[in-house]
Amino acid sequence: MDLLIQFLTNTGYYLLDFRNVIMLLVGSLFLYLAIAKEYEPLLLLPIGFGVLVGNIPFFKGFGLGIYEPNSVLHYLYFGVTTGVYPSIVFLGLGAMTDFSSLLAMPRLMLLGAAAQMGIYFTLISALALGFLPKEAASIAIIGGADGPTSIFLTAKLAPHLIGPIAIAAYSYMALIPIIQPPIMRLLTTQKERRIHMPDMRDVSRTEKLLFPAAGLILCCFLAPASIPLLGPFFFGNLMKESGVVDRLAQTARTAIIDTATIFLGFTVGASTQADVFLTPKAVGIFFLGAIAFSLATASGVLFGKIMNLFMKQKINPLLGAAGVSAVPGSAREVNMMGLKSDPNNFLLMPAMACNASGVIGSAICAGILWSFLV
Amino acid sequence: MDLLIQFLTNTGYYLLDFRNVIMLLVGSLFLYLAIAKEYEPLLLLPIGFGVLVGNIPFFKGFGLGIYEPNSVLHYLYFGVTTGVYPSIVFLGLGAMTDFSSLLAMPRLMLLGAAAQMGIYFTLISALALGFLPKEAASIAIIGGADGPTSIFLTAKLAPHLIGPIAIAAYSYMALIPIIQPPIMRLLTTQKERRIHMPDMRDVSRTEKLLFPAAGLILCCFLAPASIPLLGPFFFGNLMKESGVVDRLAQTARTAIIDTATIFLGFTVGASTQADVFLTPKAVGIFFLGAIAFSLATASGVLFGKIMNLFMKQKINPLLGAAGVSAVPGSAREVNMMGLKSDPNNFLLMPAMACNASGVIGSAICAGILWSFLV
Amino acid sequence: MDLLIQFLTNTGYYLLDFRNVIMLLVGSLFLYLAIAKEYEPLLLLPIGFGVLVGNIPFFKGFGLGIYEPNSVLHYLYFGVTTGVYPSIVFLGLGAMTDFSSLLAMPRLMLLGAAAQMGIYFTLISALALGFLPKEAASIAIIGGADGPTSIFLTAKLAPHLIGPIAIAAYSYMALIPIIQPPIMRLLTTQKERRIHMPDMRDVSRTEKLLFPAAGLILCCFLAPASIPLLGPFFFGNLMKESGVVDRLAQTARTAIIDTATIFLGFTVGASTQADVFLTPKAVGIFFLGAIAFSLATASGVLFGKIMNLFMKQKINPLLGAAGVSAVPGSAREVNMMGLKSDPNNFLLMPAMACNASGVIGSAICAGILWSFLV
Amino acid sequence: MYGLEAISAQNGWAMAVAGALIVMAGLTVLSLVISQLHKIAAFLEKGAEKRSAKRQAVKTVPKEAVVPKPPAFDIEEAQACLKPLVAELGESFELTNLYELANSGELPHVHLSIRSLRESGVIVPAGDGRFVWRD
Amino acid sequence: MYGLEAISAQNGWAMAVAGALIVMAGLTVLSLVISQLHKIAAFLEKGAEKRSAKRQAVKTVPKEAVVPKPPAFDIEEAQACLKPLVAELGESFELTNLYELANSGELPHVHLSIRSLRESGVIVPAGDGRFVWRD
Amino acid sequence: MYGLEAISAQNGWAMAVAGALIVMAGLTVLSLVISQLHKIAAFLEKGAEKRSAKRQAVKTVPKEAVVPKPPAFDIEEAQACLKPLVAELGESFELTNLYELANSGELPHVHLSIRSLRESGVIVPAGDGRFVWRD
Ligand code: NA
Ligand code: NA
Ligand code: NA
Repeated sequence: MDLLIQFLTNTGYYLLDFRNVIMLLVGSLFLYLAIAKEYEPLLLLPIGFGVLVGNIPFFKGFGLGIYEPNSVLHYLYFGVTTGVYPSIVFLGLGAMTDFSSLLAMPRLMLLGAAAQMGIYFTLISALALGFLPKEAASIAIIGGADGPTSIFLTAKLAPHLIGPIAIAAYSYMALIPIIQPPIMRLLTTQKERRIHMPDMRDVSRTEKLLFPAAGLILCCFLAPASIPLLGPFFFGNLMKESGVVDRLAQTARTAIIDTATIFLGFTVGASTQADVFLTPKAVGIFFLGAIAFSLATASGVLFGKIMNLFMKQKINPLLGAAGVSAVPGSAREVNMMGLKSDPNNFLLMPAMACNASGVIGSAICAGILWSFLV
Repeated sequence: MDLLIQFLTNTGYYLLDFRNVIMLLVGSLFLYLAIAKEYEPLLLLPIGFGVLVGNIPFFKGFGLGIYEPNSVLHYLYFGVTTGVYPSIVFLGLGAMTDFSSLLAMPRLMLLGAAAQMGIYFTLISALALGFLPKEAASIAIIGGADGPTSIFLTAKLAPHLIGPIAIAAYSYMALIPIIQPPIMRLLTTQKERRIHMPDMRDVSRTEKLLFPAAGLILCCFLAPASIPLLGPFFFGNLMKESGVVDRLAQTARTAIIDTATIFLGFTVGASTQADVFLTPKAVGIFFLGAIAFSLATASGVLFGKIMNLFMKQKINPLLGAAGVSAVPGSAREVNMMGLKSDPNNFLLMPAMACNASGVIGSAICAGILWSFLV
Repeated sequence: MDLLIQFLTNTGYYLLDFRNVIMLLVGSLFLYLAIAKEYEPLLLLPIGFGVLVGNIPFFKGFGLGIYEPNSVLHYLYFGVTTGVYPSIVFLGLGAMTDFSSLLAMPRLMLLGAAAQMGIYFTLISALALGFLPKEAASIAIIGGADGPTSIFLTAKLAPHLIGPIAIAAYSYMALIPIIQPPIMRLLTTQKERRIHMPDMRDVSRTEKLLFPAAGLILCCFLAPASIPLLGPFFFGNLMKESGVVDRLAQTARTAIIDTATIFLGFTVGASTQADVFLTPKAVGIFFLGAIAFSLATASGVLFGKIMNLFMKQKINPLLGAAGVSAVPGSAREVNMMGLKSDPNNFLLMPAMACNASGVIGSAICAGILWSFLV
Repeated sequence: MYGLEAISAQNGWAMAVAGALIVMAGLTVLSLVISQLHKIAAFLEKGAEKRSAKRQAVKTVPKEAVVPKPPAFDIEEAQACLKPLVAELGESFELTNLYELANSGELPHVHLSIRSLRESGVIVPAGDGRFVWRD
Repeated sequence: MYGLEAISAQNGWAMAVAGALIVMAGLTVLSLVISQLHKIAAFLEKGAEKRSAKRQAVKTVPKEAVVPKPPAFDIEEAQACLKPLVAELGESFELTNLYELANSGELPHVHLSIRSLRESGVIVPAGDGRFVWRD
Repeated sequence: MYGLEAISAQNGWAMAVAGALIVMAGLTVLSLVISQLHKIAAFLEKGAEKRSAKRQAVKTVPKEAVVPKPPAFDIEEAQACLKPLVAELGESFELTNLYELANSGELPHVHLSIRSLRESGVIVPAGDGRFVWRD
């Protein structure tokens, strides 16, 4: 029966090509890392399964694929291409983040800034490899080690690269435990790694209340293009700290961010449709992504050492590695290495502070690059 | 004052016609079944109240009706016409469904497949009654006894029938306790109803983790058009079973599915605006819907009996009736009848397995019919 | 480097003008009232922070501002301009509101109606000040003392005034404790304030179940244009009272309404971009808003006194002030004043009843004004 | 255009009076209807009682069928019936939720079952009022 | 175009240097401001204390008014005041939530009321730390 | 057009037969694969055990490093490690959640730490099974 034939020629079995197989393996790898290794499962699991869904071969022009208008995936993907999901994720992040350690040690913020240098080194490298400026900027932001930020900037500057850049960003965030330690060990002496950080002073509620407003004004006056990320971020944080809208803060850090995370990860994964994804550019992006992460880590650590040249109260340069946000992976690594060098050396709290400033830092960089290139 | 006159001529009292009254009674009946009889309240209550809201007479071209662009109802209805709500509901269903009994007794899956035959008998009957192919397919899927699936396929093939088909599907799902038992009793002997099912073997976590991936690949490779339903469904299930993203799974099976359920039911109900709904076609659809459910039940049960001819380890043919998903109504009926025939005969677990495979089965059928007819 | 120059000329510092400063101060004032004074924090905090975000100076035509298409804020604002957020908020309100005290004392509903007279006085005043009819109606609805209702009607009639009207409405709702007491004291004698209300009779579940349906039919048949507000409102209430869909009701009164509240407040705040907001009209709107609230309070109280002329069982005229919804602020004020006049005079329950009817009343008025002017 | 002139030009008086009349009328009618609701309610409840009486009769059939069984078996049944429900409730759950769900599921003697499951250690506390399913 | 050529052609050096400068500058300023926040905070708190002192004075009025009442009555009041709040919390609720809500509602002596309601069996435990309202 | 005529005109028989065949085939294949899953599972689990064994070895390093410390110190460490996690959980939290989070965070001897924190009154009950962080 030709109806049957026609149907069978539209099945995935018939339409399958080797690139789909590659992507299906990539997706499975992500799922393995998420479930067996528990590397950033909240990110890798949705993306990994999304990769599987996006790479089931299907007959084009049928309203199924994420790149076909009026497909369900396309509607869900809308939140990615418009940058709405990243903003919402930042709202939830703000409602989760505790800035007290940063408020207690403001100068740790400089490490968060320093780690962003990786972005600009990568920008130059990407240009040198022949990427167009907007593409180069989107690739460079991978060095910010911040998934939503990367996706947001790429959606604005180079939407055709959302898939590869998101995958690269999240892969390397999951591989933080493999990327960072060697660099940290290489660039620091045992003595430096042993430096203890002083205990944190208590931070008053009023300070915590003033911070979101101050942060918003200062950061967004400087780089207005970071409003879509930092606006919701500081808003969420004020909801958390104010204590007068707990029910809103609670919803923001549960239902809202979870929903955004699910659909962001799932659709970004599905956007890696083999024929769109597997391009020479993707290879370059992965290569540059690795550089971005390494340079970011390195510049954070080195800046920590430089600060020590000028300040009498030394800081532990390992903290520089936590400046590449990648919340909370890098902070954990820093803490681990601190403990290895000296079982009494607990760096988690100051490392979280660097993480927080790293998030702000890369959001600002996204704003800067966006306004440079639009 | 003519302003007052003009206002009064736009009130529902003035615009009321008998068809609205009929629909208002239908809505009230749904609410009664939902609240007093507790028949599938999660579905019938939102739909019932939606029917009331949709059938308040109003002045057209004013931006109020669900079929007028820029009305609030129209925006909320968007999730129905695009098929987004059904996908989201499947995400939540996946995060709720426990496949262990199906994994323990894979051959129960065949019953879920058999129950889908009802769909194809109905397809033919609908054609015979003069419905157009796309309409016939949308009507046939009612036999899948799966609300979101019916709505999804109808939204893709025959959007003008969403109202009647959804109402028919949900009405008969609520009437399962009245439709199925006689058919089950008619087609099975007391001896067959007494057949006990063996205890389930334990299912390892790894099996539960492999299932969603395997299910996605096998089902969607065969019928890619079922991706929008089965993709989120298996995704939700993996989130649940992985145990590494509990917060996401938790949100998926509460806030996300509840929200989708509320707006899906409410707007589908409101889409039954009398002048659009009360057509001769609606009558035909209700008539065919009843046939669809009965045939689905019958084919499930009969297939169970056929299987027993070939297998040495007999299965209880009542389980076939649970193949028509209608989660969890049909499983409950099967269990009840099992208990009536033999107070020690507990069929709930295997019946849930058939339910689960029935959900998958009708989603595949939706994909098949869609690709036949686009 | 001219790149740097060009960047700096796009910073907020460079683009700042005094009107932004004014609005930033307004936003800070809102945050202060919300956090330090705890005036309606659920409304004022999101709006206040939104005002800050919306008034960071930025380079236009860049896709940042809430009034530029494809900006994230614009997409989130969509729920305001379409009226979807207000409808969703009403869904949640319905799932929170307990009508038993209103059902026990139906005649309190008249006070909720009387308080709406403030709307019509304001309508006339606004016209007298030279506002166009649609603007005048949007301003008048401020007298309904109901944020979502005001936003909804304004979105439909005079979208360009959403900002000022929402700000005015919410400011005065926050200032209820300052606006209402003097008026109440002025218009009532100590003797009247001392009137005790009888204890409430118990209300049966069936009554609570019939009310949402009856309310929907009666209100929306009279003013179909209030369907978008009252439809979800009574739907939410039926979910709550039915007791058969608790999970839906629970989600409606937490995740759903919280999400809508966050985005509604945040984007309405952000819509107060100085150059759009600071117009002579805004001044007029604030002036009229104050009048609206005062007149609404007064007409509620006076109507209470009038009712006492005709009814043998006297009611406490203070309750009239609770007819201007402003949930739950006004009810609290009434209760306070009742306690001040007589430490045993508890008016909270009847006052909540008036609140509830006030919500319904102003939703109906919104429908009436909308259908007068479209 | 300002003042009274503007008002009458824009048909303001008409709108104000009509609007006020309509809302007063509407809420008055509603309050009258509400004040009569308890009668309708009483009427409906009578009917409901009759029906529920009937339904009880029906329900007893399965119940009786299960009662005579020995407790030992009871547990297996309870497990069979409740496990899928528990699955719906997620990894850990509150007993109240399980009760609700089970009752809505019209399962026989829910409380007895759940208690026996707790006694036989199938449902075990996970701390802070939540429980998990072990088998 | 590749290599240094591409970089300078695309104005890459400028972007990199400018970008780096801007973000460093921005976060340095922010960290400086943060390091001064505690002073502003201290200043504001002083003001706050004054005001809150005043506010206390105001608050006491209703409190005093209610204290002398006999416990018997206290319960009716508590019920009257708390029921609507409870309604907002849904069928079953946690006491902490009720406390929050009640306090935000500025009701008189919340803890006392709630305790008395528990003693008089109006608020009864629903198991696993949640409570329901009976009256 | 009606009846058999309509059916064959619309290619109905073909659609019905083909559709039925496809879904039966599909689910049959799926059920066959499922019935073999436990073998694959067994195979994978073997591999996993090997690796987890290795991982254990690795993990012990930090663990050993911390074990010998006196309990007094232990608490500071626990605080340092857990506070940020607690921050994520919001004002008040359930211990189970804290355990999950801490374990996922690969922190050393979680249960010991949390217990010591409770003993030293850093984590204090907030009623109904929830706890708050005091320091
Ligand atoms: Na970063
Ligand atoms: Na089905
Ligand atoms: Na009102």
